[in-house]
Amino acid sequence: MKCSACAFEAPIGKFRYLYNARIDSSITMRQCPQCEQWLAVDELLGEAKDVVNPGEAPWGKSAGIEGLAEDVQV
Amino acid sequence: MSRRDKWKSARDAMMAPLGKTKGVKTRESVPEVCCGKCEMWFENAYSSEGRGTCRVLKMGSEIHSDKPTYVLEGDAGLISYFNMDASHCSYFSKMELIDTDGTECSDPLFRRALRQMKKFNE
Amino acid sequence: MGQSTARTEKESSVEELKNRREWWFVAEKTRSKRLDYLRKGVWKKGAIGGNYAPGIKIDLTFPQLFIDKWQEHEGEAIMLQKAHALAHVLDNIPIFITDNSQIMGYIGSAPHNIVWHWQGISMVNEEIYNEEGIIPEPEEESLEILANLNDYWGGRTAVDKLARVLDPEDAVKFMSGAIGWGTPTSAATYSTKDFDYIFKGFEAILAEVEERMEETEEKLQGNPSPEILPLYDKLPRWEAMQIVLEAGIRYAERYARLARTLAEHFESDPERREELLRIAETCERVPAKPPRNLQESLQFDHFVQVLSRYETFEGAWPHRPDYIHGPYYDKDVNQDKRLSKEEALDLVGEHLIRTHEVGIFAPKWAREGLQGITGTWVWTMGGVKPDGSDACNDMTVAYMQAARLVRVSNPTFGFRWHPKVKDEVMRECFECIRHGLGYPSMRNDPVLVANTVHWYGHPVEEARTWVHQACMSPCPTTKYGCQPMRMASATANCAKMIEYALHDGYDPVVNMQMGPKTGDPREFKDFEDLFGAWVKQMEWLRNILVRTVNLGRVKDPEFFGRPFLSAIYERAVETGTDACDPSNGDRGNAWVTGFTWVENADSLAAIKKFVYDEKKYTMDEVLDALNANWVGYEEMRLDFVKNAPKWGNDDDYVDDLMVRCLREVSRHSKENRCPSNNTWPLLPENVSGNIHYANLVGALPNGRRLGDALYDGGISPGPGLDKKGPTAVLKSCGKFDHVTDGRAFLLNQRLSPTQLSGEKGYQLWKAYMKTWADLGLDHVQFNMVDDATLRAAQKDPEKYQEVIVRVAGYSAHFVDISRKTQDNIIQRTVQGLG
Amino acid sequence: MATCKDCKGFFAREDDQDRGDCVMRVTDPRQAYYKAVPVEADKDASKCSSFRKR
Repeated sequence: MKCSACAFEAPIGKFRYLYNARIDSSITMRQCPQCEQWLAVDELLGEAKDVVNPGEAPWGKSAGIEGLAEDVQV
Repeated sequence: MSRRDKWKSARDAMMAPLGKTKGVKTRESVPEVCCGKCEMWFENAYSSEGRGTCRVLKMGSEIHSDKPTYVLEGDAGLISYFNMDASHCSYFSKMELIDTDGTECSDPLFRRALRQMKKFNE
Repeated sequence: MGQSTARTEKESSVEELKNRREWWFVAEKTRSKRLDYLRKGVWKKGAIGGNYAPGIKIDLTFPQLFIDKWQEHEGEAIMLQKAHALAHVLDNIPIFITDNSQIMGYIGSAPHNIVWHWQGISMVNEEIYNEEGIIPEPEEESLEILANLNDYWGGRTAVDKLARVLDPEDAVKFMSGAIGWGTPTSAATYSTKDFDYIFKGFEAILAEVEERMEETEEKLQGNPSPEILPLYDKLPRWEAMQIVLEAGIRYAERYARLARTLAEHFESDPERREELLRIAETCERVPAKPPRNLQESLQFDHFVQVLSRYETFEGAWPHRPDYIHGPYYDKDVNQDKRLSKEEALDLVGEHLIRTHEVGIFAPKWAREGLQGITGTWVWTMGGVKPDGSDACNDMTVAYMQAARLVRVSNPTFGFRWHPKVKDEVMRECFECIRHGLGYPSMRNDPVLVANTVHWYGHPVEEARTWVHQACMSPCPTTKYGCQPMRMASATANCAKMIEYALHDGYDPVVNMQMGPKTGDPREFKDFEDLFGAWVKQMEWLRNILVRTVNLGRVKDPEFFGRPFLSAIYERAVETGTDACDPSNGDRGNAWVTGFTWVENADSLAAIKKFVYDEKKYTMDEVLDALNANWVGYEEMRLDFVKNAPKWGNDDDYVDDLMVRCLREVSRHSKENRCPSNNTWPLLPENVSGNIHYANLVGALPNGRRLGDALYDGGISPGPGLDKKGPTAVLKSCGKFDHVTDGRAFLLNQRLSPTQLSGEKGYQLWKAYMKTWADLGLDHVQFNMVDDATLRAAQKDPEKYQEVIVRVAGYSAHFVDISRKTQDNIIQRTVQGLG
Repeated sequence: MATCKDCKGFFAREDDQDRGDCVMRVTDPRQAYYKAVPVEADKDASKCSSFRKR
């Protein structure tokens, strides 16, 4: 897998596993051992999608808020 | 060895450093090659004074001397401390990513949020 | 985000802020100048994630004062030795009066200091030495002091002594950190307090002690017999009680003296001078004598809490302040009109702030398990009187209103709901929840009174006095009902039950044979074999924790000693015993806290369905996937998450398994006995232990990986896995008996602030609460802050310092919890009501 | 030798003139307060940075 921040390349297991973005999604967060950035990773594809900064949520909105308009992230 | 005796040696290893006069010097010393910098070392989650367990070596192992003894089978991992000299241990494997930030919560595999470790890294 | 606006919070009017539901800014603008000063002045003592906030330092004056006298009295009975040391501390620790404050008392020598109790556990002493950021300047000098203290206490602490008595296998496994937490000693504990007794005043208790001592000395001069032999040990205990009670009175008098000095020599503002003289008069009166007005009753209460925490780490704050202080509020505000409502609100608000500022060092596991706070200080509100009539009063309302103004994360409230609660009080509860405080948690009083009678045999009149012993467990505040030492160490990491059942008792994470060998799951014939293994692992896990804690409890008077707590416990004063001595009539109120519980039901259900019923996967495949932490098995993992039945959806397939698990535990709870020969029921809840244990529980068949946060509640569904709406959640939770199937059950729910705005919102919530009560649930608590605000707070924490969230069993300022915990809260399903 | 009783911040106890409180004004980054530390009246104050001659 290739780090989307510093391009460091290693097998996925070398990237420190942090936690899932949401248990029912294949997106997880891992940390690059070289640049230490938090990355959103698609575990199905084994690909780093993007860097995740505070306030960003790779899983989008919370469950169950459909129809409760103002709770939806814009 | 009876069940009690077997576990007594593990208990004693866990409790032994307590009650010994150590002063500042011993507490501040962090050898260049030590358990806290090894990827086989797993920080104890019950106490965070720097105790941990080896994920390879079992109780009964001895890694300090020039001729270490390695026990690889048993019920409990070897208890060691972050600043225990591991220069003679042939299982030592340097950890690349050591996390010294205690703000996020513990991952005993990566976390070494001890003041002495930070100082050492600077 | 619906809150993007051209005007900043500073420029906006209170009405605009209310319309935007920015309650934290509303509070800042509407509270009195005094409360605003005190609120902003308070130092943050809860850890931010796992670290203390910048500027917080460990107090070195306290341990040095203590050890001076401790060593001088070496060889005396432990309670007496400790009483001398504590009295010396109380006579000499620096005290301070903060500008604008009216309630006195603090644990430590400066407002930014946190104390610790070195007599408890050497590992914690060493942790403090190694901890970054909290060592006072000059660091070199402080480290020398700490090293000397630690060298002295090493091997002498309560847990060091206990570890030598415990079965060594139990000691090693307990301290592995994998199966539970806590310290089996009252060095880290909490205790119920009976203010009906304490408010007699320390002088009255001293007179009682004196009388007992005289009677006993008389007997010692009589005929020799075996009966008089235990009396020799009682005398030093009573003497210890005398020493600490007298020291407590002198400690208050020191504040009185300082207040008078300030009034006479320093203060130029006549209004503040009056206040200082009133403070002096108050501290001269209490705790020596009974309180006469609201300021005195609040002050008496706070002194007792502070003195208790000089003696030990009280990690919770069992209390019912509306019930205790209500009569004084009524007299001052309604009858004598000595205080206006606003003046009373200032006192009540400050009571919350003075409590919030208490800081005691917590080891890392406790900081991680209780992120953002110092302990689970859940104050009990509402409920009934011993005769069953409504106990809510004006003070109940005042506390709710003050909480919305000062927005502290500790203490929080648990409200004892019952059918006679008036609508105006329910509205106050809802306003607190609507303002995003996450409290009060709602407790079902009739259910919990019955539960307290069922498990421990407390008489119903006594059960009706109950307070939250910590976040959840009710405990009566009566002479024999008070629990002197909460055995927090009986806190089980329950997900290990299913993990060990699947690994023949071996713990792959900490590399240790932990539970019994219950067999290779590949050899299990059917689901019953797996369930049988689960039962054995469950029993083993509970047994080891309960054994450890029972021993800790019995040994506590010998290894630790509680002179102050004993002095305020009627049964200890009467019998000349340590308050923690189980032989003095204590009825028992023990429970096992069940962290990470719900994973068991979801995991068992997934295997039952896929391996045994549908035979879609073999046990081999499941174990391979788990051993690989699901890496390389993502499609299979998603199948286990999405297509296996999940708790909280009113699905009998999994709900029946949950009930079956609870009933097995319930049976075993009656087989486990506490030192008072009473039961050990299970209480599923998590605080933020679900985050602490995330890296200690391996992959499970519910679809989690090692590292993923565990489910947040005691019976809450997994975040995002409750797909059928709030009523289905309540129905699942209503399938077992909240009286007989366990001690109490924590349920987190997240609601939409937009949906619940206005009168319509209140009515929707009230209808939901009716369903909750009809189904016989004992607990529910709410988060009502939207995604957008929480994400904005992650990005810009400085701006959102007073945004609060309910974690589990407690509330925390959102900015004080780790990112993983923040994300876990955002992941929770937002339930639409109606 | 300057002693505590010579200092403006010293307030003797009514019941014991040999002892008293050293009262100081402290302003920390968050709040301001008055602090009292028990001291002996005759304690050497020559090295005390807060000493203010009475």
